[in-house]
Amino acid sequence: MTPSQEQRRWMYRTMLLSRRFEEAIAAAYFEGKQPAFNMANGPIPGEMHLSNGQEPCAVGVCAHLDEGDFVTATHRPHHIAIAKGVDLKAMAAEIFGKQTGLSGGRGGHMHLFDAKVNFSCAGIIAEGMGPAVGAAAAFRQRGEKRVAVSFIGEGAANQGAFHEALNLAAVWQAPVVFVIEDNAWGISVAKKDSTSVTDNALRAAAYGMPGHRVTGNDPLKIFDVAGAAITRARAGQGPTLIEIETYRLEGHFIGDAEGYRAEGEVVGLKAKDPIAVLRQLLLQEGTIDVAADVRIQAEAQSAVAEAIAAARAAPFPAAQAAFEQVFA
Amino acid sequence: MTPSQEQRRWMYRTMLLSRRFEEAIAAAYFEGKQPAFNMANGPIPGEMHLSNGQEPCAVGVCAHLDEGDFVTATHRPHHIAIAKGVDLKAMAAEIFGKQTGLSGGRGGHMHLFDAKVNFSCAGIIAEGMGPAVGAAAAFRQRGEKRVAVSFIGEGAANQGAFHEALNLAAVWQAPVVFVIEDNAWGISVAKKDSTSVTDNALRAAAYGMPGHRVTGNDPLKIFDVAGAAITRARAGQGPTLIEIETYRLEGHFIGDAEGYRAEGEVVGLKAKDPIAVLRQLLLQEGTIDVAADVRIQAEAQSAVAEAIAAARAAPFPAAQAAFEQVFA
Amino acid sequence: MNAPLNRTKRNLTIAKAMAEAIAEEMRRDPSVLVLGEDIGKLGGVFGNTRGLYEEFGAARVKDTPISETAFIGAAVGMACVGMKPVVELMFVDFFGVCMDAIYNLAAKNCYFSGGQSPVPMVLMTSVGGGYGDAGQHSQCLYGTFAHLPGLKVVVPSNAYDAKGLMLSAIRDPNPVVYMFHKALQGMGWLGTVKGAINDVPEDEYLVPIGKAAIARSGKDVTLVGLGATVHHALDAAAELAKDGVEAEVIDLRSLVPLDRETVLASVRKTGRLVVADDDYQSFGVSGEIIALASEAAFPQLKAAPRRVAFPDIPIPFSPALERPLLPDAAKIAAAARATLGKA
Amino acid sequence: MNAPLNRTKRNLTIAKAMAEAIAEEMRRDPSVLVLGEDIGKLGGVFGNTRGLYEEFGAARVKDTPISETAFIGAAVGMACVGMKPVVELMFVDFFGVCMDAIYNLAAKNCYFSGGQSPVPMVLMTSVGGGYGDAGQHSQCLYGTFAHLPGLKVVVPSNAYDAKGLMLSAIRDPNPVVYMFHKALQGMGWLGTVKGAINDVPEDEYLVPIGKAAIARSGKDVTLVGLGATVHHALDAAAELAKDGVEAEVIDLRSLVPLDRETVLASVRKTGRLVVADDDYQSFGVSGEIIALASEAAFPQLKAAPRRVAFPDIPIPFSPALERPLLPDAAKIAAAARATLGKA
Ligand SMILES: Cc1ncc(C[n+]2csc(CCOP(=O)(O)OP(=O)(O)O)c2C)c(N)n1
Ligand SMILES: Cc1ncc(C[n+]2csc(CCOP(=O)(O)OP(=O)(O)O)c2C)c(N)n1
Ligand SMILES: [Mg+2]
Ligand SMILES: [Mg+2]
Repeated sequence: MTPSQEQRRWMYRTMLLSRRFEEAIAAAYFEGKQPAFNMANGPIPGEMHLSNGQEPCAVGVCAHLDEGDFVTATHRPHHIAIAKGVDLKAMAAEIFGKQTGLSGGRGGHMHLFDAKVNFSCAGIIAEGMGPAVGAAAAFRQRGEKRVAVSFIGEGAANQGAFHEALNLAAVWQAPVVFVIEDNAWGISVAKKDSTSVTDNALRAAAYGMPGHRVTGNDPLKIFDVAGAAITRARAGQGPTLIEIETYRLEGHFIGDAEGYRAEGEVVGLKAKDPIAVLRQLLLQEGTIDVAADVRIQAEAQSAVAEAIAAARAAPFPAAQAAFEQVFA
Repeated sequence: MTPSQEQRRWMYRTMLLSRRFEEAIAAAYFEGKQPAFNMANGPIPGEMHLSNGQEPCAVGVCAHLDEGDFVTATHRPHHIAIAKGVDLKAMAAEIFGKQTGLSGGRGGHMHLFDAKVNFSCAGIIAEGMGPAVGAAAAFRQRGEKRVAVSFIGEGAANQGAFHEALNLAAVWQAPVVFVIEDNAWGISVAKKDSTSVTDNALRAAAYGMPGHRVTGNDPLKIFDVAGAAITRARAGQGPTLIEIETYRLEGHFIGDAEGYRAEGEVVGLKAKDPIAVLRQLLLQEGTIDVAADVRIQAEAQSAVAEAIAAARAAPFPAAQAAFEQVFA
Repeated sequence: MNAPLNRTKRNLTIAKAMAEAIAEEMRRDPSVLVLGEDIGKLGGVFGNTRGLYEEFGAARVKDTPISETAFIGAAVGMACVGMKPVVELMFVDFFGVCMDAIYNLAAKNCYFSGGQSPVPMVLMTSVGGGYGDAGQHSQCLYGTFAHLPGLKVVVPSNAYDAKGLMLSAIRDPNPVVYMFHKALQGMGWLGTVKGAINDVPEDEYLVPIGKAAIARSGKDVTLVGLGATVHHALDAAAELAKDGVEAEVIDLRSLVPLDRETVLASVRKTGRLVVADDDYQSFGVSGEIIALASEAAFPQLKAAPRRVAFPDIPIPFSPALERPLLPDAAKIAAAARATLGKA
Repeated sequence: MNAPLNRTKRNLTIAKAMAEAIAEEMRRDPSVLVLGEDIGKLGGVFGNTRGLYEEFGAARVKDTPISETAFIGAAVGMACVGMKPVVELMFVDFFGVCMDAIYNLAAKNCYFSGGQSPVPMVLMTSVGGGYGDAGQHSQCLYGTFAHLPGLKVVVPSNAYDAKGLMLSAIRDPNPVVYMFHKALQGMGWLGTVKGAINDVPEDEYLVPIGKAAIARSGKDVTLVGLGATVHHALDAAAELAKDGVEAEVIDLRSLVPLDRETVLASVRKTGRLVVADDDYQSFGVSGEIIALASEAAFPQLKAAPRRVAFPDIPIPFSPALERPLLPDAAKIAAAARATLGKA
């Protein structure tokens, strides 16, 4: 499958939007945390996991989804949330802990929920896999054409929940696609030190389902492979496992000294920044011209600026709100 | 690998011992439970899972082990315990809840521990797999030639612990062999309804380890495949996964009405009773003659009778003993 | 509740009452489905799904692999997209392989989503020992579940409540942990406390979650129990009555929400409290109930509160070891007498 | 303990004290090894294994896959064959993916084996919030672990105890859950309560498991805390002292075994009790301590006991929501005043 020109532009725009968003979040995150970096301080406390470099996974997959499709993501969720259409303003406000946030400040960056577009994420490794299988099974049972996609990291592929979810999906022939973002690291532990196979796509055979590995962090290749898998799922032909080679351009979270990385690793990855690569390609092939690029960049920038400004301006929730919505 | 004559006789003797033991346990279990079957009553309360028909798995594997090797088994442990050399009298006494039992009545039939021969079992599906990996890793780290073997049922191969243990064993190159006793049923759920592959040995590839399936519930074939795997592990060449086709001749536990089995299934399996098959073979090939067979049978019968009689005669623990050994 | 007048009694076991409630709700509501190990053809190891597979088929009564993390997680996903799953964790003792899906996922999604994604599901699970099933198949773990926010927790002590609580649980928009005690379940092979089998109307009726029941009224001492210990407390009350002591017996029925008012009203009246619980003693239900009374009924308390609970040790297999450890009527009566200075 | 006289003070963080204790024990005992996620080259997300990888190498300081069930289970197997593993569960919040290996396996093997197979292992795990890490990374869960038999549970409040408890834990032949609070850990990026950093002798010394500390003596009211709340209680005591109220502060240090005697002796003396706990309020530590006092010091209690704990709700992310919920000195002082009728 090849994305149309419109889809290519959407992918580029969405990757940019995610990148600009995370740059703005990172900048805000550092406010108030200096000189001694203390995670509790500043307008955005707690852990902050950036997805810079991993945007191709999000857009290559989500280009095939619409609002009704169900997506679960991880502790590193922004790029996927944005590609799935989560409201950028409400998401920014949530990350700033504001009343206007997706959940009024209850969840924060690791717990972004937008029921309108069927998006959620969580802080526990592989926790979203079971729910994706269940949502997909419900779609199948009700005869709906909706699918579910569960994103995880390559480190999560060694968690028990991974195995159980893949087996259950296969037994139920649920319309679900499992997407592993292989950024080579689980915090400081390299994939080769944690994983007994080099290619997690091989593990699909353990569940009698197709498995694919996509190399090069290439949004077009991802679009192709994910498109086939999602089409297959929608057609009632069951689940697929996809592993994508991708790049984590930043630390595990902001503040990570990254002493475990090989010298030059990050520089090398940044030289292959997928946004630059895609821009080059779109310009070359004429999908966008320089003027369009400038406009797309400006739009991304201003959408982000608007969301961040609104988040900053929004009120904090009242303390008493903490007691609300524990139960429905 | 082919078992020697001595080994063949040991296998036959041990299978018989296990069968006679379980027959005696079953008979005692029914005492006091009639007319209305109530699990709480009689000399042996609680659940009782018999391994009748699965003896080949135990002897084919344990023929290659000695006391120092570490074995974990499941809720269906008797055949393996006996093949591993667990003290029959202490085991019987434990099952009767007596002071002279392996753990003085604290554990019962699902929690048989004999540290002298490095045997243990547990009631939670796949719980023994992690410990086997750990024990094996310790052996490797200390440069000992000992190995670990973890037995599970085919139903357990869908539990998260299975996946994590296999991956960890492979990453650590631990000298451990995982043995799946595929009796086709997890309580009332057929393997085909719970498992996305027909052959769990295929799952070994997900961990870059060798996987083998042994068909026909044949102790000699099991001896061969397990022997190679254990030799490999002892030589420092890492873990292996083996799935053995075996037969559950009884219900999941005593009292199971087995309404979920196809008509004639049990009769068909009983016709292939592996003890009868092995006896036939050993007689044919001259490994034993009829006189030897009679003697072996009588010895098994009397060893069991002695153990059961001793268990019956032994005192119950004092109530106060319940508070002992919570901590070492 | 509108039970017809003059109807003939229909004594059911808890197992039957649970299955009946689920079946009724499945008939009414196509979004209800049942998931778990051996809940299909077998009808549940504890009989509480018997007949459902035959009536509703494999699509709505799904036997699962032995993959508790996946299928409980799947239930949450189903709930998020409009289904109402009733999931079984066969023994509560197995919670250790799947607690994340329960306490971090099912329990917290409503909150984390700011109310966007409530999780209407029922997690039913068997609890309790006393029949020699040893330490990984006999635990109650009431305290474990009640301690963690976001889950409602109910514990029926009889078939009437079992049905009414199940209907309430299925209709509740939140995750409800439904803990049924094996000694009350009414499966022949487990033996059953007589009082657990009682009259169950065929009609639909709800027992509200969060409302304790006064199982017996009295003025001298309050005996608080839940599940199996309610029956021991009632037996103790009968025993005490012979000495002229009128014990009030409270059946908590629900741990979360906890009906603090009913407990406090009783303790304020009697001034004396005994809590009976077959879960581990420390850091659990018995401590919480005593703390509640001590904090909020201190002026009325006439004697030190007492508890009869399972000691803080693994549950031993041998009946010679296990049985003496279990709460029973004699221990409860003795504790009650002690609060009355009659020890 | 034989600390040299006149030595100069050596103020350490809990992180350093833990790492030092483990290193010392690894030097002394070749069977000690460390397992967990990011405990190798990274030195632990919370710094408590820093330097170990460099000194002892990958064979004894093993980074694991994200497979808590397998590696905690593996630790049990190692312990059974003579090793003494120190395992890290990075955040206690992750217990849901591996509790079986902890509470049904590590905790019960000694008992199930009749003492044949004790499990000498330490499970260290970070607890606590207050820094905006939201509801799956901020929990304490003290009550969850303390409720289940077979595990010892310790909670250091300062670096001195952290080292001494770690040495005791590693040498203990039983599984010890070692819960260290992030707000006390001494990692710059988490901020640190000052009182947690204190003088730590280089020598070997043991802080016994099961012995509470009297962190401050007083006669008017007993304040019981553990981990972070010890420091809030001390601050509250300083505040109360200004009004002439002498509060006694007890640092539980160990939940299992619980030093009931020390708590009771204090309550019998003061007649007043406030428990401070940043774990969820109900069915946990605060209830147990109040129940203990109510049962065993009833005649001496002069006022209703009180508690300051985290409410029974998931931990919200926004500082505007989270901070007001956390126990602090003001709330503890107010509760103490209430017990004195000075509210
Ligand atoms: C069950 C569980 N174990 C451990 C963690 C801590 N943790 C958070 S992220 C992470 C690494 C995840 O690696 P990977 O799955 O590759 O995702 P990535 O961070 O690379 O996106 C770990 C170990 C967790 N959140 N949950
Ligand atoms: C984690 C867990 N889930 C469920 C059970 C209940 N249970 C006990 S045995 C069993 C079936 C096991 O099937 P299999 O692994 O094939 O072993 P078999 O009984 O056939 O020997 C189940 C579901 C359990 N003990 N532990
Ligand atoms: Mg990764
Ligand atoms: Mg089986």
